[in-house]
Amino acid sequence: MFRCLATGAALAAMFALTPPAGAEEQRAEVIHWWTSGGESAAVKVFADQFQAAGGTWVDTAIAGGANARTAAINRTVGGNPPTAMQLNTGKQFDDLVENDLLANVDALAGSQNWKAILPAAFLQAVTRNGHEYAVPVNIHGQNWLFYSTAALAKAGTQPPTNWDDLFPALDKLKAAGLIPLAFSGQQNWERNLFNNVMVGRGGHDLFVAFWGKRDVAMVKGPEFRKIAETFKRLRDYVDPGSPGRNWNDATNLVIQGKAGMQFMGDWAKGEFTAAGQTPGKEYGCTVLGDHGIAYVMGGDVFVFPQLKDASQKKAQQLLARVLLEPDTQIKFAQKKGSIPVRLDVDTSTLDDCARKASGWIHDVNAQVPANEMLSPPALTGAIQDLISQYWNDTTMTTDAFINKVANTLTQPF
Amino acid sequence: MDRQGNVSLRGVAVAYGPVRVFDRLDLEVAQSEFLVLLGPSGCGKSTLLNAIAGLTEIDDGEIWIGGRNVTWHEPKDRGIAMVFQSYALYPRMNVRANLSFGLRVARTPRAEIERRVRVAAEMLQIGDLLDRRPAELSGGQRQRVAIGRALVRDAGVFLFDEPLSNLDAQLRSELRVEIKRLHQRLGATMIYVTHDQIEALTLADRIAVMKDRTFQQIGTPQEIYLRPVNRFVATFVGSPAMNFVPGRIEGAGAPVFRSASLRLPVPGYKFAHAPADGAPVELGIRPEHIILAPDASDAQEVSVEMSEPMGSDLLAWTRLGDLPLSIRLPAETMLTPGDRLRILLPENRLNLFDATNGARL
Amino acid sequence: MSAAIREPRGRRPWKPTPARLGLYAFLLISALFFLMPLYVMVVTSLKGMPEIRQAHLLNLPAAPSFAAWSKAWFAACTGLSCNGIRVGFINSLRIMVPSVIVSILVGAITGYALSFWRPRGAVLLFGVLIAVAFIPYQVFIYPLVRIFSYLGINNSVPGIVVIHTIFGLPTMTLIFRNHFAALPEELFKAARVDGAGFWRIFGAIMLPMALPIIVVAVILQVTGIWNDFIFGLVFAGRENLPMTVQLNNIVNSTQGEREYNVEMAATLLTATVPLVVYFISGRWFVRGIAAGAVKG
Amino acid sequence: MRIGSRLSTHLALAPALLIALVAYCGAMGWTIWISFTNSRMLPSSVFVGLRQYSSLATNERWLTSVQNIAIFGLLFIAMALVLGFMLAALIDQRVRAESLLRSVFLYPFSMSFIVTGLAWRWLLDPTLGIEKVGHDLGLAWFRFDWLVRPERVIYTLVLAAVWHAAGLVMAIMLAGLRGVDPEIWKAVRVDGIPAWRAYLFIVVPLMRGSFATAVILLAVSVARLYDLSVAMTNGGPGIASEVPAKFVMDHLFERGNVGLATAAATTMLITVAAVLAPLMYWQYRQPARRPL
Repeated sequence: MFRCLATGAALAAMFALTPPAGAEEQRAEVIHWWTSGGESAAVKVFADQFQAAGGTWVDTAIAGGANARTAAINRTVGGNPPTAMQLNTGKQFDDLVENDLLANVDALAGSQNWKAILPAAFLQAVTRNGHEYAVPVNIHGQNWLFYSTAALAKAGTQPPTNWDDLFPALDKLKAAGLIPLAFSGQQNWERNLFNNVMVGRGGHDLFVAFWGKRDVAMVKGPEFRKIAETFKRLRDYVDPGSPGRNWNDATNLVIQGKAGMQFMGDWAKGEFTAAGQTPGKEYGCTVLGDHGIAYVMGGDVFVFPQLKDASQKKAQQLLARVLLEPDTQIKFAQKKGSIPVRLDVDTSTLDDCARKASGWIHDVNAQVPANEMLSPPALTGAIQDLISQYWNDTTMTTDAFINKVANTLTQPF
Repeated sequence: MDRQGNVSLRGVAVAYGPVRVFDRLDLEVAQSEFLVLLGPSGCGKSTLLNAIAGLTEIDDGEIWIGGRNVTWHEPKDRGIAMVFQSYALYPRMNVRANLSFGLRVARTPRAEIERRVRVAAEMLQIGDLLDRRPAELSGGQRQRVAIGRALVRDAGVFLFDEPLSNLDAQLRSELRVEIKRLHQRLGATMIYVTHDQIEALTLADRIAVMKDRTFQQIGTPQEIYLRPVNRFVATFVGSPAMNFVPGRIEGAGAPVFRSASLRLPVPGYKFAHAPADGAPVELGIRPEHIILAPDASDAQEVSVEMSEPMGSDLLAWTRLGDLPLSIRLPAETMLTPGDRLRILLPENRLNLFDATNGARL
Repeated sequence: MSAAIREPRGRRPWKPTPARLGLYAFLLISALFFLMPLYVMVVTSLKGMPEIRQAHLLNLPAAPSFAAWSKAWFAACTGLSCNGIRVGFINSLRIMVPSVIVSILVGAITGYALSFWRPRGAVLLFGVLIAVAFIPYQVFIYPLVRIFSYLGINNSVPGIVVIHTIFGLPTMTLIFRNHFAALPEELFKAARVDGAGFWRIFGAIMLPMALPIIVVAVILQVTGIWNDFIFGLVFAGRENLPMTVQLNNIVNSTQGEREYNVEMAATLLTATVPLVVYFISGRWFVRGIAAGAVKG
Repeated sequence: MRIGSRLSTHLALAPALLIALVAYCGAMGWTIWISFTNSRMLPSSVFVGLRQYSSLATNERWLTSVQNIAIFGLLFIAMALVLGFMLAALIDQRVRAESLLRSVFLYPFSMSFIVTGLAWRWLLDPTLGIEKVGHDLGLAWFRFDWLVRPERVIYTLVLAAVWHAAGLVMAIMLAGLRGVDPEIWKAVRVDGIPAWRAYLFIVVPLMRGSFATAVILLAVSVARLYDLSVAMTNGGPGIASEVPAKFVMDHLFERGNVGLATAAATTMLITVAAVLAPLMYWQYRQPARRPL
């Protein structure tokens, strides 16, 4: 809702703070968008660990991901970069690498043996032209289905396990007078829901073919049509108040038992936790897959702009190393609700859902790279417009949708 | 409808909040009479006119027009028409529309509207202006149109609120004649507000002189001019203004006016009420009433300070003792400053006013 | 004749005409329409969160509490810092006061120079100013950031003052030019004959006569600058962030429970200054506009 | 003109000139140049001719935005003028509590569009706002869900914007009404012209200046419409309430498509210039020194 404000916030950070030159200590100014309660607790883990290792953490938090990114990138281009900045795992730093604005972390990748400890998709996501340019810090699952145990019990149905199960369950919820699907009708969540359907019904290959390879032939095929129809069918199960709603308000409907379920990333767990609910008891989490588990993994990375100052460079190296240390990783994941990006840490202290996910990230077949890792923001945005239109405009046919999507995929982005 | 037009105010009072503007004014205006309300600005004459028109609410009393009690009537229902100082033409309508708008609103038949507009236009010689807009007219033309708009209403009473004040002298006198002619042709009752005494004297059947929200004197122009009821009326009407000489009245049987430089027996003066012996008075005489009498034995001598040729006549500014005295003389009189004149102040032209309250004696 | 029938006399008895009733009805309904959002914000800010979830928007609070207001002012959080929106209040004042003065002064001088002196190219300059008024200023931010960075005046109160002057210029010039253009040219000529020069005419004659318009300008600029978010954030620098930034941080936190009462209280607190300005100066505003801004 | 005065004039105009040249023209020039490049997240200097424009011409969201701004602009200006004028005319009838009413109608203008959008979003949300109030009162049939209906949502933006601006129009109109010759009103009453006809045929034509000022101010906020759409609907549902300024902003920053964004901005620029240039020309062919 306050995106315009936040965009300004992003811009503000362009020149927000210039680290004092010649500081002997290892000062690191970090731009990130982890501003809410749980998030700031998580980022505090990074800060504390960095301090413990001898650095000084200078915090520049800007609410709203898109805004923080814009700010950080503009500052970097404008010649006033932060020591480090948060981005989403994926294509967001392509342009920065192309313009030679980022320092690589090849040395660290070698010494920490990233090939062995990171999931392949994540290693690939930070690698450009054979060099590593970012430090991944966590993994967020984007296609969870959360459900209220009480609501399902009231409707007399079991948690669904695949997309064909889903609709009878939704019907029962509807019959019980509940909102079957809690939904937040904002453009990016509409796209996320579509992605959930796409990966659930089509599996890993189709998802990658769509976002990564822009496979027009696939889009015109029967499978994609089925996905589009399924997506549109979900429209019958959301309430009239959904357009414009915030995702956490939708989550709260599930928490209160007013709604049966919600498709959302694992960050929604924070809401349940804040309401005193635990997974497996008041609510449950699952991933629906017609072709077995296909777990969409996104996450966050830190990148390090090219700097001249030697002590700054040292600070970058120190920070990069600290971020991936096992201790940091597990503590951060506990607070954040995500799972560690390292495959070699002990995840037994994490919650139910996270432990499930930890299993999947060891299984190459279950892993799907997230939308942001596959397509640049311009393409994502253009497709998002179409998805949003298709979802909201009752007169738009599936044929028209498919044609427009196919058309957009062929445009240069 | 027969255009009856006698207007009668009975005990009219107007107040703005707690401030009383008028207290119980009475006024009778006869059918076809031309009455001028004359007074300086702020005397309440326009407010009175607005009260007659119904544009100002009255707080007490009754207003009768054409034999009807219209106290509570809307302006449009009072059988009046009105002309304003700023013309108040409807700016974006052409002259024809300005004239006919009120009639169209009242759903007058089209033919009748056309007839009335034609008649009015003819009467005011604005026939060739009908398709112009007010902005394209001169001041005089605008005021003709404004009068025309009043004409088409076919009302029994016409109210004029300083209609000529915004015009230059030439146009003013032209339109004055026009209005007088109109009055004679229409035979309607007209009530005309002005602060210009020339207009009042030339136009009126009767003049009501106002000051401080009360009538000072109501009478024909002659009465007002020749027998002003008080010093205010005497000063306000007439140009150049009446001369005043302060002094005293002495002698009960054969009254004599006496001042520092003047002793004037006034045995034949018609006192309204006789003053006490030795009472302070002011003697007033108009410049044109002073007579040159070089040979008369009882003449007064004055010295000329300055002379103003006015074209048709000449105004001599003189001194009687220390007092200034202006005298209107024939245009061909030759005067130089320092000349001494012998003059007579005819008794039948004299005005005596009580020096304490200004009332005519 | 019966004496019971009273002749019309004196003040017309007041009768509620349908037109008059309709007029008041319309004004009343309009007033409700205009007040409803404010009402909702106020009552919501006085409710507790459970009540907000249960009862509907228009209900009066069951137990009015200023807890949300005090939290918004002193303790609302964004990320790690929990100092409420009071932090920005002083900054907002520090930005607003010089920005209002400078932008009005520049606008008044420009309008004056354009209306009376009409130098060559005045029409073109005025045309550019008017055209810019119609362009969303977001379009300018990107290049302006680069320019300001190059000039080294970003991140400072002077920088933000310049920005507000830049974006206030079209409106300020327009209203001052219109006001001055409506003044009689004889006035200007008389001053020239008396030997007054450019600045003297401006300072001694034109500016004092422009007082009603200055009031309008102050009202417009105070609200515009106080409500500004983007410019303050981009150009004021980390140390001078205005109050609206804190507001954004509070209402823009999308994760965790949303405290609508605190959001509403913060919104109202932020809106207080312009609201007070409007309620106090509504009368002058109309007079000021009447004083020349609308003459056609 | 004396040398000193001429120098002073130029000195006085120097800030405005500098701003116009550097800030306005510089920024516009940069924007136009970038619109011919293939800039993505960062400005680039690879010239691609009109490619961004041709892709803009087929961009459905852009077309919807343009259509929306046209509908919004016409409705908003018309309704704000009508409501503002009516309020002014009614307030001018010597009503009680005039100054209170005036403040009540004017205060929304002191609110930012962000706050306006937020407040109206709550009121119009069918599960929170007016519709819910209706349901709670037992009016089960009551529906006011335009905010969530793609084909109606643009009218809710109009509603909120009218709420925001009608008071300003009222103030302008009130100022205009107070400038009408009082004798016109007297003439109207003597002629027996009903109030509505007097307003429509006599007073409204007299207040051309007030209307021009109001239309200009309203048109400025139409062209700049951004915050309201973001705060109230964020362009939704779907893309049903997208507007051009938001298209520019989103593509400039969030979507890293600077080329397309600047092409859209340039298109807006040209449109504004195309509408404004003849108006300015007409304005300045009139006798000199007439206020706009």
